[in-house]
Amino acid sequence: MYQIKAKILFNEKIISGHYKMCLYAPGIAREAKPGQFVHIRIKDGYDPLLRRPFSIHRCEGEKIEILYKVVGRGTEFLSRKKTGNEIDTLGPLGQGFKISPDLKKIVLVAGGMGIAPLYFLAEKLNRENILILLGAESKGKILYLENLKNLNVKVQIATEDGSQGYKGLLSEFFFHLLKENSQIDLVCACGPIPMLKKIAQLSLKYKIPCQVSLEQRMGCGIGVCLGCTIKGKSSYLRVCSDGPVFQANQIRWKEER
Amino acid sequence: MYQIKAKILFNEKIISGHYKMCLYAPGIAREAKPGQFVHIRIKDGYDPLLRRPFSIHRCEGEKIEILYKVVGRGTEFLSRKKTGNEIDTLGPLGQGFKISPDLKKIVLVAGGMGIAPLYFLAEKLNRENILILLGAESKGKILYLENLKNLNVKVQIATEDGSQGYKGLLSEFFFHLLKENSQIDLVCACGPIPMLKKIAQLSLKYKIPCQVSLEQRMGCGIGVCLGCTIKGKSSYLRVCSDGPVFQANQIRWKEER
Amino acid sequence: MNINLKSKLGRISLNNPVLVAAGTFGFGEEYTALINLNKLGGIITKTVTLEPRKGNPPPRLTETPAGLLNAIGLENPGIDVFLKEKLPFLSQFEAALIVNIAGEKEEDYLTLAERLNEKERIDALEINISCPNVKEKGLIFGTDPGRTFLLVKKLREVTNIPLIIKLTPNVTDISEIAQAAQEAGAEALSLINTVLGMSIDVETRRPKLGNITGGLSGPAIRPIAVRMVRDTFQKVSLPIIGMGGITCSEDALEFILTGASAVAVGTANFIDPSTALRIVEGIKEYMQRKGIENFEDLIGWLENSV
Amino acid sequence: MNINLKSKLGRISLNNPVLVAAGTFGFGEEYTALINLNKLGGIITKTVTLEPRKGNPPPRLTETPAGLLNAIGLENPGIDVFLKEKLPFLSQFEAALIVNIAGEKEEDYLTLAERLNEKERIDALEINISCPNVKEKGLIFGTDPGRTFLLVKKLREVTNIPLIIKLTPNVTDISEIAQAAQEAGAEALSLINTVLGMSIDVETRRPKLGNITGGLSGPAIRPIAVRMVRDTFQKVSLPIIGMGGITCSEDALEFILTGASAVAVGTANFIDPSTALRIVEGIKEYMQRKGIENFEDLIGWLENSV
Ligand SMILES: Cc1cc2nc3c(=O)[nH]c(=O)nc-3n(C[C@H](O)[C@H](O)[C@H](O)COP(=O)(O)OP(=O)(O)OC[C@H]3O[C@@H](n4cnc5c(N)ncnc54)[C@H](O)[C@@H]3O)c2cc1C
Ligand SMILES: Cc1cc2nc3c(=O)[nH]c(=O)nc-3n(C[C@H](O)[C@H](O)[C@H](O)COP(=O)(O)OP(=O)(O)OC[C@H]3O[C@@H](n4cnc5c(N)ncnc54)[C@H](O)[C@@H]3O)c2cc1C
Ligand SMILES: Cc1cc2nc3c(=O)[nH]c(=O)nc-3n(C[C@H](O)[C@H](O)[C@H](O)COP(=O)(O)O)c2cc1C
Ligand SMILES: Cc1cc2nc3c(=O)[nH]c(=O)nc-3n(C[C@H](O)[C@H](O)[C@H](O)COP(=O)(O)O)c2cc1C
Ligand code: FES
Ligand code: FES
Repeated sequence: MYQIKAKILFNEKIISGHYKMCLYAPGIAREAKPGQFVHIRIKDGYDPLLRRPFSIHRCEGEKIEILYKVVGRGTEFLSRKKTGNEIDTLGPLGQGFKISPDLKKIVLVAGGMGIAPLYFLAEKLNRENILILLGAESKGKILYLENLKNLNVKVQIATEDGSQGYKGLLSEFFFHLLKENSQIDLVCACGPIPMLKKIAQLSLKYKIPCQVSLEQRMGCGIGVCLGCTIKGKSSYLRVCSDGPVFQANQIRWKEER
Repeated sequence: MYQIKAKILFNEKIISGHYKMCLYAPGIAREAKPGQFVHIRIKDGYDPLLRRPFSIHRCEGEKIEILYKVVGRGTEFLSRKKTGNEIDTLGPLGQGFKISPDLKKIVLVAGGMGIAPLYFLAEKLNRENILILLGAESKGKILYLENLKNLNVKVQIATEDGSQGYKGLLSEFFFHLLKENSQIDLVCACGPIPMLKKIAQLSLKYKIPCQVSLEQRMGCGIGVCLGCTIKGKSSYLRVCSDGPVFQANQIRWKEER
Repeated sequence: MNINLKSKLGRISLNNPVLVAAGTFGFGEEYTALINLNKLGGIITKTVTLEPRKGNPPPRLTETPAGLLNAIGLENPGIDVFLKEKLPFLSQFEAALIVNIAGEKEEDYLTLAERLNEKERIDALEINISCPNVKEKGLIFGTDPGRTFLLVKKLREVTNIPLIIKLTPNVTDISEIAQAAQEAGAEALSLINTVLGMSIDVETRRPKLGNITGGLSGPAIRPIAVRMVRDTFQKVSLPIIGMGGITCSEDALEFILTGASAVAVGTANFIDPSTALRIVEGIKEYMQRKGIENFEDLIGWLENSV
Repeated sequence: MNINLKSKLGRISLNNPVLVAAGTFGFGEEYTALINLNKLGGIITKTVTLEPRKGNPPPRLTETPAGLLNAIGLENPGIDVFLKEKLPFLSQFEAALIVNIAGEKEEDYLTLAERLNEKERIDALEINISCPNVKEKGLIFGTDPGRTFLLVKKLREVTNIPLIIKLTPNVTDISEIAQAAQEAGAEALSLINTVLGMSIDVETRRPKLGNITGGLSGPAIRPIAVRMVRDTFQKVSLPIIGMGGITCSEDALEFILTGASAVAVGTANFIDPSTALRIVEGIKEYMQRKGIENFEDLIGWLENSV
């Protein structure tokens, strides 16, 4: 775990409202595992006050990348940072995906920004073994398709308005896939809670192991404040240090909305 | 009085830590009088929370200029604004210098940033009738000498370290001038409180009318909150609306430090 | 959709639920150059006292994180000047007119109320029993339910004007004081006044305020204010004017959904004089979006389950 | 110049006056990866209770202007796990070790104190009578001088460990509670715990915290905390640990010049884990600049005239 002032190597818009930032962070790049995150101090002062967590999206040599969407003050400010600025970065944090090398068919389910950690995961796995399901509202909002094609992995798409691929929710699409295909060894999912809930419940029903990457408002990011908990089966779980990646059966899905 | 989103036409460093900003503000430019100020919202959000007051330093056509020194978070942020940004500006505010046209010898005493409003005043007066005294720590910190020379006014200088002009405090220099010269009709001064106090007390002693431009932390800037008061002879006076320019004899100098 | 923004605080009718808070709008004169006062739901005046008050020594303001610390000390020209010079001006607007008063002792409040009693144009008196910046006993009323009860009761006897009691947050249980005010016949409650605070300049080793301590306002105190509105709304049936750190319609709606029947904008007037009018528009837009026609249906409209 | 940073809180000796506040540093394990715990003046643990506590339903945190609203609900593994798993780890550092405890009723506090009594390495107990986030009676002790007195008195009888009483700001007069703690034999006081607050998401119309209300911390509350340190310092002679919104050495010095003998860093640990250590350096630099050799000369070192 490192706390460093990371230099911004670039910070570019990829599609409207979505950005990719590359940081020079050798220690973090060396240690990071797919599913882990960094906790970033957007700026000095107290507006915003707290750090903001972002999944590590890629590591290359001494560099890490994050992929983020502007949703509020913090990410808005982040999007205006310039190459050469330094940014206080804490990481790598949390528990990533745990994948045994003998798994032959892994489905990665990415809703919207969910692609951020799953792309990193895809890079680390054997391309042959994975299928990526991407969900978005519409064609124009599909993130990262080009890069995935370059990665040479199988990708299938669902859009809510049907402008590309399956028409409907990603979880419905996933349900069809499950029904047709009983050979899945593992599902790894990241995206909005309602989607994750359905993916998890379907996987559990079909008895397929499933790992999900969850989000929660964070304080410390390192397991100290007990502020980022979610309801687990027997006790509260810290998203920052027990997760953000959990086994789907650890979570009490009924109480998530 | 206008509240407008003024476009920044330029925002340049003039010497280390000191900046000049030019705003497109037709209404304010039309009405502004020397000694008045604008109240600027540095940025949205709450860090900093309040507006910041700056003397109007020049008006030209539909543009106004302010001259400012970086002393804290607000001015630091201001210095990073770019041409084309818009900035919420309220003004012109307050009471300016009041000068009857028949005065023949007016001395303008400017300590440091005090030149900001006095330059505007100098521009509006008959060049022949004025003498400007500029005070600074050292030669390198004298503000605005070039422009004053272009204005074609008499300028005399005092530096604390003697690197240019008189060696010593501006108020001492002023004292020498007073002793040599009994023909002064009016003194207009702006600068740090200890300097103003001495200039005011000397002027009063020599029975020369004196107007001073004062500063105080401001809330509303328009006379409502009663937050910016200073001690006047009989009651508290609001710097924002009873001033910022006061007759020296309105102020209870003993209690200023 | 036909949006109806009217709100009632007991007998007080408001064209819309957005007021300006005492001491942050003076007596209205200065702001006429910047905004249309007719569009405000109501104007609460600077506190008026029996005698003119000079206020506290400067500095009277200092900024704190997301907050403003003030120690004005109730500087005001006194009731005579108010009646002669300020009231006629204020009387010309459509906004509800609420006159805030404070006294050093009970009789001061009573005399003030009597002198304001006859003035038709005044919609209500706001009774400031909560100013933290005066050395006299002002605050004592506001921290003691018994004294609050007695004061309001006596005021109720000398005047028929609706009485709004302005409460201090500097108490263990604000709902106790609120209850006392209710039992004594108050029409409505205003909360919160500023939170006691202080700040030091560590270089000069002096307090940043001439009065040493002051009252904290602004966004910093909003969560405290919302919580106190909740405590009060749960235990007391009087309508509430919510205030404390409101800067935009979302902030205002936090108070309204929690139970406030109206809101007042304070410190934000200094930052952006158009805040109150922007909030009126923002509430309208919210009601449109949520399909609510009558403002009063927003009051306390929180989801039950959490 | 030879700067001496040592400070004393009654019988408790600190290598330097900068501690980390309860609940913001866990039991120290996580921070060892980031900072040298030996350089802290002291570590105050997360509150420990008799039984393990699950804490409140999520969400437990939300940001407010310059503040953090939390409703953790004293989640902790209970005294047994603390003694077995946490204490040995914490015992290895040079920083003073202060164990924060809370109970639902008097006997809980007494049992906890007895069980911690024998542990040589513990420098003091911090008695949390001020947590706003538990549904039980915790808060009642802290808002009532009589109950505070009785609790501290009984604790004083069952243990010889120095007792630091942690006070709540959610009271009309904090110095009253402080006085009660002093009379009952407390060694020192910690103030302030968080300020009760709440916040609403106006789109979902739900409170932003699972527990509805929470405790406000961070820079927003600093002026309130400094003011309470002043009230207490003026009326009570016990040494004070000041806390509430401290993020840098200037903030810390505000408390110290006002009368605190030590400070604790809370929320700022989350923002920058090196905050406490930077403050130690900043205080040293300030003393050098002001020509003060002994830290204790800084305590209450305000200019008399204002
Ligand atoms: C482990 C983890 C990994 C994440 N990875 C990414 C990522 O790779 N890319 C990305 O774009 N975002 C990611 N997020 C979410 C990201 O942290 C938030 O979008 C960001 O903190 C919002 O900051 P803001 O100041 O812009 O928004 P705010 O102004 O703080 O909030 C705007 C809105 O977003 C909601 N929100 C803010 N933070 C969170 C949060 N942590 N969880 C849920 N809702 C929140 C708020 O409730 C509010 O409605 C991740 C979050 C976690 C916990
Ligand atoms: C009528 C008027 C006209 C002014 N004209 C100019 C001008 O033309 N050019 C210029 O550079 N500055 C001018 N000032 C001062 C300017 O407003 C402050 O420097 C500015 O507000 C500082 O903001 P900040 O956020 O950078 O500093 P902060 O971080 O707020 O404060 C930094 C330091 O400056 C002190 N300070 C801040 N504001 C004031 C103030 N209003 N009065 C006294 N001390 C203060 C603070 O106490 C603190 O020590 C004027 C002030 C007034 C009242
Ligand atoms: C500068 C200033 C002056 C104030 N004067 C008064 C006053 O005279 N009477 C009063 O009842 N409240 C006064 N208040 C309190 C406000 O009316 C309001 O209750 C408080 O500021 C909280 O709202 P805000 O956070 O929106 O400012 C004053 C507040 C400020 C900031
Ligand atoms: C997330 C969080 C958890 C806390 N938990 C405790 C606790 O368990 N016991 C306690 O006495 N105080 C607790 N506090 C209060 C802090 O110790 C401190 O008194 C308060 O936060 C004010 O300091 P700050 O503004 O520097 O955070 C907690 C504060 C926060 C923010
Ligand atoms: S963010 Fe603090 S424990 Fe997870
Ligand atoms: S700043 Fe408000 S009265 Fe001057």
